[in-house]
Amino acid sequence: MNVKLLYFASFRDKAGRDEESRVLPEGSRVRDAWAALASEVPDFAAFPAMPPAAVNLEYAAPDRLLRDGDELAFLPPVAGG
Amino acid sequence: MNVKLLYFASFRDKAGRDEESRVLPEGSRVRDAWAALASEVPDFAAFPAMPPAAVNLEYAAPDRLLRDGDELAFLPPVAGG
Amino acid sequence: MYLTRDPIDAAALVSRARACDGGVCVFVGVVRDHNEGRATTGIEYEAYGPMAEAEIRRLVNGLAERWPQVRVEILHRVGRLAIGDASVAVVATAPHRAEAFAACREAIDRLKTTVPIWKKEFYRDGTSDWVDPTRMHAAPRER
Amino acid sequence: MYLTRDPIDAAALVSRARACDGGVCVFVGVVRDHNEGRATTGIEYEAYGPMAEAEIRRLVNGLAERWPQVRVEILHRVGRLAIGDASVAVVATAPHRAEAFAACREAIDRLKTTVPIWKKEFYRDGTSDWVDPTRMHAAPRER
Repeated sequence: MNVKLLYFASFRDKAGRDEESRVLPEGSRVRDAWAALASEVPDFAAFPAMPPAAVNLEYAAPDRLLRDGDELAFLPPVAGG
Repeated sequence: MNVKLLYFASFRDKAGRDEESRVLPEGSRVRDAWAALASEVPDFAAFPAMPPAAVNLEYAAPDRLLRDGDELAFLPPVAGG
Repeated sequence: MYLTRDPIDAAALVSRARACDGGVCVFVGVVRDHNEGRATTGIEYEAYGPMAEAEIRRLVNGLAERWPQVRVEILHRVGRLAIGDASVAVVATAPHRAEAFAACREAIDRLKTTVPIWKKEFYRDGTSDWVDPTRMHAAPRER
Repeated sequence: MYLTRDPIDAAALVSRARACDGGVCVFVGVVRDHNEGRATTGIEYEAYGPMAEAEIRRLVNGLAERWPQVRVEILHRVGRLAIGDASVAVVATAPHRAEAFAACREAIDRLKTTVPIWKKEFYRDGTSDWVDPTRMHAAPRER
Protein backbone atom coordinates (compact mmCIF):
# COMPACT_ATOMS: atom_id res chain seq x y z
CA MET A 1 0.00 0.00 0.00
CA ASN A 2 0.96 3.63 -0.45
CA VAL A 3 1.20 6.19 2.34
CA LYS A 4 1.84 9.90 1.92
CA LEU A 5 4.55 11.03 4.32
CA LEU A 6 4.95 14.68 5.32
CA TYR A 7 7.99 16.28 6.97
CA PHE A 8 7.93 19.57 8.86
CA ALA A 9 10.40 21.97 10.41
CA SER A 10 13.50 20.27 11.86
CA PHE A 11 12.35 16.86 10.57
CA ARG A 12 12.21 18.25 7.04
CA ASP A 13 15.75 19.54 7.46
CA LYS A 14 16.95 16.18 8.79
CA ALA A 15 15.20 14.13 6.09
CA GLY A 16 16.06 16.52 3.28
CA ARG A 17 12.52 16.37 1.87
CA ASP A 18 9.08 17.69 2.75
CA GLU A 19 6.83 15.05 1.23
CA GLU A 20 7.02 11.60 -0.28
CA SER A 21 4.85 8.69 -1.27
CA ARG A 22 6.02 5.54 0.42
CA VAL A 23 5.22 1.90 -0.14
CA LEU A 24 4.67 -0.07 3.06
CA PRO A 25 3.71 -3.74 3.59
CA GLU A 26 0.03 -4.40 4.28
CA GLY A 27 -0.60 -4.45 8.03
CA SER A 28 2.03 -1.81 8.76
CA ARG A 29 1.47 0.29 11.83
CA VAL A 30 2.64 3.80 12.62
CA ARG A 31 5.61 2.45 14.55
CA ASP A 32 6.67 0.36 11.58
CA ALA A 33 6.73 3.43 9.37
CA TRP A 34 8.93 5.18 11.95
CA ALA A 35 11.29 2.21 12.10
CA ALA A 36 11.64 2.34 8.32
CA LEU A 37 12.48 6.05 8.44
CA ALA A 38 14.91 5.64 11.32
CA SER A 39 16.79 2.99 9.39
CA GLU A 40 17.34 5.55 6.62
CA VAL A 41 17.93 8.82 8.45
CA PRO A 42 20.69 8.65 11.09
CA ASP A 43 19.31 11.72 12.94
CA PHE A 44 15.99 9.91 13.39
CA ALA A 45 17.70 6.71 14.54
CA ALA A 46 19.34 8.73 17.34
CA PHE A 47 15.97 9.69 18.89
CA PRO A 48 15.34 8.03 22.26
CA ALA A 49 11.70 7.40 21.30
CA MET A 50 9.25 7.69 18.43
CA PRO A 51 7.98 11.27 18.14
CA PRO A 52 4.23 12.03 18.13
CA ALA A 53 2.55 11.00 14.90
CA ALA A 54 -0.53 12.18 13.03
CA VAL A 55 -2.63 10.14 10.62
CA ASN A 56 -5.10 12.02 8.45
CA LEU A 57 -4.78 15.23 10.52
CA GLU A 58 -5.24 13.60 13.95
CA TYR A 59 -2.79 12.41 16.54
CA ALA A 60 -2.40 8.66 16.24
CA ALA A 61 -1.00 6.00 18.58
CA PRO A 62 2.12 3.99 17.61
CA ASP A 63 0.04 0.84 17.05
CA ARG A 64 -2.41 2.54 14.71
CA LEU A 65 -2.88 0.44 11.55
CA LEU A 66 -2.07 2.29 8.36
CA ARG A 67 -4.21 2.04 5.24
CA ASP A 68 -3.61 2.75 1.63
CA GLY A 69 -3.86 6.49 0.97
CA ASP A 70 -3.27 7.58 4.56
CA GLU A 71 -1.47 10.88 5.18
CA LEU A 72 1.16 10.29 7.84
CA ALA A 73 3.40 12.80 9.59
CA PHE A 74 5.84 12.53 12.45
CA LEU A 75 5.85 15.77 14.39
CA PRO A 76 8.83 17.63 15.86
CA PRO A 77 8.24 19.26 19.26
CA VAL A 78 5.56 21.93 18.68
CA ALA A 79 6.33 25.53 19.62
CA GLY A 80 3.34 27.65 18.69
CA GLY A 81 1.94 30.47 20.77
CA MET B 1 -11.98 69.19 66.82
CA ASN B 2 -13.49 69.24 63.35
CA VAL B 3 -13.67 66.27 61.01
CA LYS B 4 -14.87 66.34 57.41
CA LEU B 5 -17.30 63.47 56.80
CA LEU B 6 -18.06 62.17 53.32
CA TYR B 7 -20.98 59.96 52.24
CA PHE B 8 -21.09 57.87 49.10
CA ALA B 9 -23.60 55.79 47.17
CA SER B 10 -26.15 54.03 49.40
CA PHE B 11 -24.75 55.72 52.52
CA ARG B 12 -25.38 59.12 50.95
CA ASP B 13 -28.95 58.07 50.23
CA LYS B 14 -29.45 56.83 53.78
CA ALA B 15 -27.88 59.90 55.40
CA GLY B 16 -29.47 62.38 53.01
CA ARG B 17 -26.22 64.31 52.58
CA ASP B 18 -22.90 63.85 50.82
CA GLU B 19 -20.60 65.88 53.02
CA GLU B 20 -20.55 67.60 56.38
CA SER B 21 -18.16 69.10 58.87
CA ARG B 22 -18.59 67.48 62.24
CA VAL B 23 -17.39 68.44 65.71
CA LEU B 24 -16.07 65.49 67.73
CA PRO B 25 -14.53 65.38 71.21
CA GLU B 26 -10.73 65.29 71.37
CA GLY B 27 -9.54 61.71 71.54
CA SER B 28 -12.34 60.40 69.35
CA ARG B 29 -11.61 57.30 67.34
CA VAL B 30 -13.12 56.10 64.07
CA ARG B 31 -15.52 53.84 65.94
CA ASP B 32 -16.75 56.76 68.04
CA ALA B 33 -17.59 58.71 64.92
CA TRP B 34 -19.57 55.71 63.63
CA ALA B 35 -21.44 55.41 66.92
CA ALA B 36 -22.41 59.07 66.66
CA LEU B 37 -23.73 58.57 63.13
CA ALA B 38 -25.57 55.39 64.02
CA SER B 39 -27.36 57.20 66.82
CA GLU B 40 -28.71 59.67 64.24
CA VAL B 41 -29.45 57.55 61.19
CA PRO B 42 -31.69 54.54 61.89
CA ASP B 43 -30.48 52.70 58.74
CA PHE B 44 -26.92 52.88 60.07
CA ALA B 45 -27.96 51.71 63.54
CA ALA B 46 -29.38 48.56 61.93
CA PHE B 47 -25.99 47.48 60.56
CA PRO B 48 -24.58 44.37 62.25
CA ALA B 49 -21.10 45.91 62.29
CA MET B 50 -19.23 49.09 61.51
CA PRO B 51 -18.51 49.32 57.77
CA PRO B 52 -14.96 49.84 56.47
CA ALA B 53 -13.69 53.36 57.09
CA ALA B 54 -11.14 55.57 55.36
CA VAL B 55 -9.18 58.41 56.94
CA ASN B 56 -7.37 60.78 54.60
CA LEU B 57 -7.82 58.46 51.58
CA GLU B 58 -6.59 55.28 53.28
CA TYR B 59 -8.41 52.43 54.95
CA ALA B 60 -8.32 52.94 58.73
CA ALA B 61 -8.93 50.62 61.66
CA PRO B 62 -11.85 51.26 64.05
CA ASP B 63 -9.47 52.33 66.82
CA ARG B 64 -7.66 54.88 64.67
CA LEU B 65 -7.41 58.22 66.53
CA LEU B 66 -8.95 61.11 64.68
CA ARG B 67 -7.30 64.50 64.41
CA ASP B 68 -8.56 67.95 63.64
CA GLY B 69 -8.96 68.36 59.89
CA ASP B 70 -9.13 64.65 59.08
CA GLU B 71 -11.27 63.56 56.15
CA LEU B 72 -13.34 60.56 57.22
CA ALA B 73 -15.62 58.33 55.16
CA PHE B 74 -17.51 55.15 55.94
CA LEU B 75 -17.66 53.00 52.83
CA PRO B 76 -20.58 50.97 51.51
CA PRO B 77 -19.71 47.58 49.98
CA VAL B 78 -17.57 48.37 46.95
CA ALA B 79 -18.67 47.09 43.56
CA GLY B 80 -16.20 48.31 40.97
CA GLY B 81 -14.89 46.28 38.06
CA MET C 1 -5.04 58.75 36.40
CA TYR C 2 -6.83 55.44 36.75
CA LEU C 3 -10.40 56.75 36.58
CA THR C 4 -12.07 58.25 33.55
CA ARG C 5 -15.49 59.62 32.70
CA ASP C 6 -14.82 58.99 29.00
CA PRO C 7 -15.43 55.71 27.18
CA ILE C 8 -12.60 53.22 27.61
CA ASP C 9 -10.87 52.37 24.36
CA ALA C 10 -9.76 48.84 25.23
CA ALA C 11 -8.49 48.27 21.71
CA ALA C 12 -6.16 51.26 21.98
CA LEU C 13 -4.83 49.97 25.30
CA VAL C 14 -4.05 46.62 23.70
CA SER C 15 -2.33 48.27 20.75
CA ARG C 16 -0.10 50.28 23.06
CA ALA C 17 0.74 47.24 25.20
CA ARG C 18 1.76 45.19 22.16
CA ALA C 19 4.76 47.42 21.73
CA CYS C 20 6.50 45.62 24.56
CA ASP C 21 7.69 42.11 24.73
CA GLY C 22 6.40 38.68 25.68
CA GLY C 23 2.77 38.11 26.61
CA VAL C 24 -0.06 40.54 27.15
CA CYS C 25 -3.07 39.54 29.22
CA VAL C 26 -6.02 41.90 29.07
CA PHE C 27 -9.25 41.88 31.02
CA VAL C 28 -12.15 44.06 29.97
CA GLY C 29 -15.35 44.26 32.00
CA VAL C 30 -18.44 44.89 29.91
CA VAL C 31 -21.81 46.15 31.16
CA ARG C 32 -24.34 43.35 30.90
CA ASP C 33 -28.00 43.60 30.02
CA HIS C 34 -28.98 41.51 33.02
CA ASN C 35 -27.82 40.64 36.51
CA GLU C 36 -29.12 37.90 38.76
CA GLY C 37 -32.13 37.40 36.57
CA ARG C 38 -33.16 41.06 36.29
CA ALA C 39 -33.07 42.95 33.00
CA THR C 40 -30.87 46.04 33.26
CA THR C 41 -30.81 49.14 31.07
CA GLY C 42 -27.55 50.63 32.26
CA ILE C 43 -25.41 51.33 35.28
CA GLU C 44 -23.75 54.20 37.07
CA TYR C 45 -20.35 53.99 38.72
CA GLU C 46 -19.60 56.39 41.53
CA ALA C 47 -16.12 56.66 43.03
CA TYR C 48 -14.54 58.25 46.06
CA GLY C 49 -12.25 59.73 43.44
CA PRO C 50 -9.05 60.70 45.27
CA MET C 51 -9.12 57.57 47.42
CA ALA C 52 -9.89 55.29 44.46
CA GLU C 53 -6.91 56.75 42.58
CA ALA C 54 -4.72 56.21 45.63
CA GLU C 55 -5.97 52.64 46.17
CA ILE C 56 -5.37 51.67 42.55
CA ARG C 57 -1.89 53.20 42.74
CA ARG C 58 -1.18 51.09 45.86
CA LEU C 59 -2.56 48.04 44.06
CA VAL C 60 -0.34 48.63 41.01
CA ASN C 61 2.71 49.22 43.21
CA GLY C 62 2.00 46.01 45.11
CA LEU C 63 1.84 44.06 41.85
CA ALA C 64 5.13 45.62 40.70
CA GLU C 65 6.81 44.47 43.90
CA ARG C 66 5.47 40.96 43.57
CA TRP C 67 6.11 40.63 39.82
CA PRO C 68 8.96 43.03 38.99
CA GLN C 69 8.90 42.05 35.31
CA VAL C 70 5.19 42.75 34.85
CA ARG C 71 3.76 46.11 33.79
CA VAL C 72 0.13 46.68 34.73
CA GLU C 73 -2.19 49.37 33.42
CA ILE C 74 -5.66 49.90 34.88
CA LEU C 75 -8.45 52.16 33.70
CA HIS C 76 -11.87 52.29 35.36
CA ARG C 77 -14.80 54.24 34.03
CA VAL C 78 -17.12 56.28 36.25
CA GLY C 79 -20.47 57.93 35.55
CA ARG C 80 -23.36 56.58 33.55
CA LEU C 81 -22.66 53.56 31.31
CA ALA C 82 -24.80 51.86 28.69
CA ILE C 83 -25.11 48.14 28.00
CA GLY C 84 -22.00 46.94 26.18
CA ASP C 85 -19.76 49.73 27.47
CA ALA C 86 -16.41 48.74 28.96
CA SER C 87 -16.42 49.42 32.70
CA VAL C 88 -12.80 48.54 33.39
CA ALA C 89 -9.69 47.48 31.51
CA VAL C 90 -6.62 45.81 32.98
CA VAL C 91 -3.58 45.27 30.78
CA ALA C 92 -0.69 43.17 32.12
CA THR C 93 2.45 42.84 30.02
CA ALA C 94 5.21 40.38 30.94
CA PRO C 95 8.03 38.38 29.39
CA HIS C 96 6.12 35.17 30.12
CA ARG C 97 2.44 34.41 30.00
CA ALA C 98 2.06 32.86 33.47
CA GLU C 99 3.01 36.16 35.09
CA ALA C 100 0.83 38.17 32.73
CA PHE C 101 -2.22 36.06 33.59
CA ALA C 102 -1.50 36.02 37.33
CA ALA C 103 -0.96 39.77 37.61
CA CYS C 104 -4.00 40.59 35.48
CA ARG C 105 -6.25 38.32 37.53
CA GLU C 106 -4.89 39.60 40.82
CA ALA C 107 -5.38 43.20 39.67
CA ILE C 108 -9.05 42.79 38.79
CA ASP C 109 -9.78 40.65 41.87
CA ARG C 110 -8.23 43.18 44.24
CA LEU C 111 -9.75 46.12 42.42
CA LYS C 112 -13.19 44.63 42.95
CA THR C 113 -12.69 44.18 46.69
CA THR C 114 -10.65 47.20 47.78
CA VAL C 115 -11.16 50.19 45.49
CA PRO C 116 -13.94 52.57 46.66
CA ILE C 117 -16.16 52.45 43.59
CA TRP C 118 -19.90 51.80 43.75
CA LYS C 119 -22.31 50.59 41.12
CA LYS C 120 -25.98 51.45 40.73
CA GLU C 121 -27.98 49.25 38.40
CA PHE C 122 -30.97 50.60 36.50
CA TYR C 123 -33.65 48.01 35.79
CA ARG C 124 -36.07 47.77 32.93
CA ASP C 125 -38.96 48.13 35.39
CA GLY C 126 -37.76 51.65 36.24
CA THR C 127 -36.23 50.86 39.63
CA SER C 128 -32.57 51.04 40.55
CA ASP C 129 -30.32 49.53 43.22
CA TRP C 130 -26.84 49.97 44.57
CA VAL C 131 -25.14 46.64 44.03
CA ASP C 132 -23.92 44.93 47.20
CA PRO C 133 -21.63 42.00 46.37
CA THR C 134 -21.28 41.26 50.10
CA ARG C 135 -25.04 41.26 50.75
CA MET C 136 -24.12 42.58 54.17
CA HIS C 137 -26.16 45.71 54.28
CA ALA C 138 -29.92 46.11 54.38
CA ALA C 139 -32.37 44.84 51.76
CA PRO C 140 -32.33 46.12 48.18
CA ARG C 141 -33.82 49.56 48.06
CA GLU C 142 -36.08 50.93 45.40
CA ARG C 143 -36.72 54.39 44.22
CA MET D 1 -9.80 29.78 9.88
CA TYR D 2 -7.50 29.95 12.90
CA LEU D 3 -4.24 30.53 11.04
CA THR D 4 -3.30 33.63 9.15
CA ARG D 5 -0.30 34.88 7.22
CA ASP D 6 -1.41 38.47 7.75
CA PRO D 7 -0.59 40.60 10.80
CA ILE D 8 -2.93 39.96 13.73
CA ASP D 9 -4.97 42.99 14.69
CA ALA D 10 -5.41 42.21 18.38
CA ALA D 11 -7.12 45.55 18.96
CA ALA D 12 -9.80 44.72 16.40
CA LEU D 13 -10.40 41.33 18.05
CA VAL D 14 -10.91 43.07 21.39
CA SER D 15 -13.30 45.60 19.86
CA ARG D 16 -15.40 42.84 18.35
CA ALA D 17 -15.44 40.83 21.59
CA ARG D 18 -16.61 43.83 23.60
CA ALA D 19 -19.94 43.63 21.85
CA CYS D 20 -20.92 40.70 24.03
CA ASP D 21 -21.56 40.63 27.68
CA GLY D 22 -19.65 40.16 30.92
CA GLY D 23 -15.89 39.83 31.00
CA VAL D 24 -13.40 39.53 28.20
CA CYS D 25 -9.98 38.00 28.81
CA VAL D 26 -7.48 38.41 26.03
CA PHE D 27 -4.02 36.96 25.63
CA VAL D 28 -1.66 38.25 22.97
CA GLY D 29 1.75 36.69 22.40
CA VAL D 30 4.35 39.14 21.15
CA VAL D 31 7.64 38.27 19.44
CA ARG D 32 10.50 39.12 21.76
CA ASP D 33 13.94 40.45 20.88
CA HIS D 34 15.67 37.79 22.93
CA ASN D 35 15.20 34.22 24.17
CA GLU D 36 17.21 32.39 26.77
CA GLY D 37 19.92 35.00 26.67
CA ARG D 38 20.32 35.15 22.87
CA ALA D 39 19.43 38.26 20.87
CA THR D 40 16.85 37.47 18.18
CA THR D 41 16.01 39.39 15.04
CA GLY D 42 12.77 37.65 14.13
CA ILE D 43 11.04 34.31 13.93
CA GLU D 44 9.26 32.11 11.46
CA TYR D 45 6.22 30.00 12.27
CA GLU D 46 5.56 26.95 10.17
CA ALA D 47 2.34 24.98 10.55
CA TYR D 48 1.01 21.65 9.38
CA GLY D 49 -1.85 23.80 8.16
CA PRO D 50 -4.84 21.47 7.80
CA MET D 51 -3.98 19.58 11.00
CA ALA D 52 -3.34 22.79 12.96
CA GLU D 53 -6.75 24.13 11.90
CA ALA D 54 -8.35 20.83 12.94
CA GLU D 55 -6.51 20.73 16.29
CA ILE D 56 -7.50 24.29 17.16
CA ARG D 57 -11.09 23.51 16.21
CA ARG D 58 -11.01 20.48 18.54
CA LEU D 59 -9.47 22.66 21.23
CA VAL D 60 -12.19 25.33 20.87
CA ASN D 61 -14.93 22.66 20.87
CA GLY D 62 -13.46 21.13 24.03
CA LEU D 63 -13.52 24.50 25.77
CA ALA D 64 -17.13 25.05 24.68
CA GLU D 65 -18.11 21.72 26.23
CA ARG D 66 -16.33 22.49 29.47
CA TRP D 67 -17.49 26.12 29.70
CA PRO D 68 -20.74 26.38 27.73
CA GLN D 69 -21.09 30.08 28.49
CA VAL D 70 -17.65 31.02 27.22
CA ARG D 71 -16.91 32.02 23.64
CA VAL D 72 -13.31 31.58 22.55
CA GLU D 73 -11.64 33.02 19.48
CA ILE D 74 -8.11 32.04 18.47
CA LEU D 75 -5.90 33.44 15.75
CA HIS D 76 -2.32 32.26 15.16
CA ARG D 77 0.04 33.85 12.72
CA VAL D 78 2.34 31.83 10.43
CA GLY D 79 5.25 32.89 8.24
CA ARG D 80 8.00 35.36 9.01
CA LEU D 81 7.39 37.70 11.99
CA ALA D 82 9.35 40.70 13.19
CA ILE D 83 10.12 41.70 16.76
CA GLY D 84 6.99 43.16 18.35
CA ASP D 85 4.56 41.36 16.04
CA ALA D 86 1.66 39.50 17.62
CA SER D 87 2.15 35.76 17.15
CA VAL D 88 -1.17 34.63 18.62
CA ALA D 89 -4.33 36.12 20.05
CA VAL D 90 -6.86 34.34 22.27
CA VAL D 91 -10.09 36.12 23.17
CA ALA D 92 -12.40 34.53 25.75
CA THR D 93 -15.75 36.17 26.45
CA ALA D 94 -17.93 35.04 29.35
CA PRO D 95 -20.63 36.31 31.68
CA HIS D 96 -18.18 36.08 34.60
CA ARG D 97 -14.49 36.80 34.75
CA ALA D 98 -13.38 33.54 36.40
CA GLU D 99 -14.52 31.56 33.36
CA ALA D 100 -13.06 34.08 30.94
CA PHE D 101 -9.63 33.82 32.60
CA ALA D 102 -9.77 30.03 32.93
CA ALA D 103 -10.80 29.40 29.32
CA CYS D 104 -8.27 31.90 27.95
CA ARG D 105 -5.43 30.36 29.95
CA GLU D 106 -6.44 26.82 29.05
CA ALA D 107 -6.66 27.76 25.38
CA ILE D 108 -3.15 29.19 25.15
CA ASP D 109 -1.65 26.41 27.29
CA ARG D 110 -3.18 23.66 25.17
CA LEU D 111 -2.41 25.46 21.94
CA LYS D 112 1.26 25.53 22.88
CA THR D 113 1.38 21.80 23.60
CA THR D 114 -0.88 20.20 20.98
CA VAL D 115 -1.17 22.33 17.84
CA PRO D 116 1.36 21.40 15.13
CA ILE D 117 3.09 24.74 14.73
CA TRP D 118 6.85 25.14 14.79
CA LYS D 119 9.01 28.16 15.45
CA LYS D 120 12.40 29.01 14.02
CA GLU D 121 14.34 31.75 15.74
CA PHE D 122 16.77 33.95 13.85
CA TYR D 123 19.66 35.21 15.93
CA ARG D 124 21.66 38.38 15.63
CA ASP D 125 24.80 36.35 14.91
CA GLY D 126 23.22 35.09 11.68
CA THR D 127 22.34 31.59 12.87
CA SER D 128 18.87 30.15 13.32
CA ASP D 129 17.31 27.31 15.30
CA TRP D 130 14.05 25.43 15.51
CA VAL D 131 12.79 25.98 19.04
CA ASP D 132 12.32 22.82 21.08
CA PRO D 133 10.40 23.52 24.29
CA THR D 134 10.74 19.85 25.24
CA ARG D 135 14.52 19.77 24.66
CA MET D 136 13.98 16.14 23.69
CA HIS D 137 15.49 16.13 20.25
CA ALA D 138 19.10 16.55 19.22
CA ALA D 139 21.33 19.54 19.89
CA PRO D 140 20.60 22.98 18.46
CA ARG D 141 21.47 23.09 14.81
CA GLU D 142 23.05 25.93 12.91
CA ARG D 143 22.93 26.94 9.32
